[in-house]
Amino acid sequence: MKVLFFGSLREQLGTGELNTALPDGVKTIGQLLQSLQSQGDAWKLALGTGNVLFAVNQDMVDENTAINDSDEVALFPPVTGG
Amino acid sequence: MKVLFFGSLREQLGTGELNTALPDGVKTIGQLLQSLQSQGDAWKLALGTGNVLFAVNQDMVDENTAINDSDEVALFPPVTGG
Amino acid sequence: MISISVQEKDFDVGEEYRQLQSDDTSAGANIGGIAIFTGQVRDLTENPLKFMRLEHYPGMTEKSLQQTAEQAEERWPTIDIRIIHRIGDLAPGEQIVFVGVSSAHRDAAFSACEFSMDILKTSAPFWKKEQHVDGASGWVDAKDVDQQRAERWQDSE
Amino acid sequence: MISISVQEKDFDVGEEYRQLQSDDTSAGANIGGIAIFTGQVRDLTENPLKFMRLEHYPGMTEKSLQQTAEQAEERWPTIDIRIIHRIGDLAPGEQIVFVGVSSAHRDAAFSACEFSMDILKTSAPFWKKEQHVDGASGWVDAKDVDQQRAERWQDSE
Repeated sequence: MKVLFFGSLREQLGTGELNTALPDGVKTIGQLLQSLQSQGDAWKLALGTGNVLFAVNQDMVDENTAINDSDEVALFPPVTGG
Repeated sequence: MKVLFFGSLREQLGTGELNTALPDGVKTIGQLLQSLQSQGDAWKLALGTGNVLFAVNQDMVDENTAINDSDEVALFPPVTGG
Repeated sequence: MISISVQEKDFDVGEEYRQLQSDDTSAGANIGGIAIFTGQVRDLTENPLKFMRLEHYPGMTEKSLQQTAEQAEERWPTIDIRIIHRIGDLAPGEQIVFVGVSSAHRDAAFSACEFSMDILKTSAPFWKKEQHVDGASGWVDAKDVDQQRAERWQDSE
Repeated sequence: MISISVQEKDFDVGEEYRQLQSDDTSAGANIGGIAIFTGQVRDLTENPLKFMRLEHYPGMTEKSLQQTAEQAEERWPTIDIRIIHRIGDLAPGEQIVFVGVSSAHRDAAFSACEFSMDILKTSAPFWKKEQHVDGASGWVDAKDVDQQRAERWQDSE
């Protein structure tokens, strides 16, 4: 699946896009956020703030939203447009 | 004193401006409104609607506002600008 | 800065907007938002409208609009407030009124703009008379809803 | 009619206003009011700002703005809603965002315009990064007050 990162998250992680298989046992986007944090300290630091927003297929969703391998998933900090 | 009329009042009365001495016993603009109604049926009809606004020296005021001979006084219907 | 104009001639929203933007001597790049409202002559009557005649009380009109803008300036941190109100005969679709507010803050710009329009509608001495194509004419009645909209600013910020 | 644009290039408020005014094929002289808001880059930091970098999530941005305009259209009787949001590097004083709404009614124009701005601020995927003259830079934090302003539309019309 494709996981996109934006804003400060993109910068902290040093990447705007991750192509990965949906990890075993991960059924929701909140679980994906947890799983990604095990990839290393930088990931834990960037994603463990409790201040990450989720989008699935370009709609903002909450952490309990189910995801599957064909979804476009994005993680980003609170938005600051306008 | 100068009494100005605007909008439908001006049209109903057939005049936009009345130059008159302040009638005896008239101390407030509400009393002036009453007094003017005694000038004839057209005046009673136009001014007796209970729907007349008051301005003294170009400020909107209530009926209890005191007036004197040197004031610029205006009577008009509710405004409809904008 | 407050700018008030009561005029027969039309106004150009693009130009008025540039004026609001360009008050840089005092505001520099401190303008965060600009809110604008314009009102137009509608033709909603069954009897087609030829034009709307706007009558006013010269002198008091400018004074009233100035006071409204000053009240807005006291309540919200605005930079510039510009109010233009036209008088005379205005055809359907023509612009009647412009209110523009610049501020460091979006909420102040919106509130001061909407407040100015609501207060203007119930306190500035203008009167509209509809002139129809068939020759009929009639004064426009004040609306209760305008009075209610003006009054809601009395008890809330 | 809804028009959404996410673009690097600047916009002309006068031209956008004309577009709102000229949707006469459907609206005729039914437009009673037009409300417009624009946002600009402010330079309020002690450390002078060189420019603001606007990053976004292509695709989702347009979808989000479209949904916001559709929500406004459902809640208020609007005629046209136009939203423009710029991306890229914007210097202090430059325009960032335009929201314009035409309606038969002044309250609908104001509310739909302010609603669209408030919802956009908390749901459209844009992120601002300040780039200072001295080379320093930093992401702009989201503001609680923006969240509160968006939430107030949930329980009131």
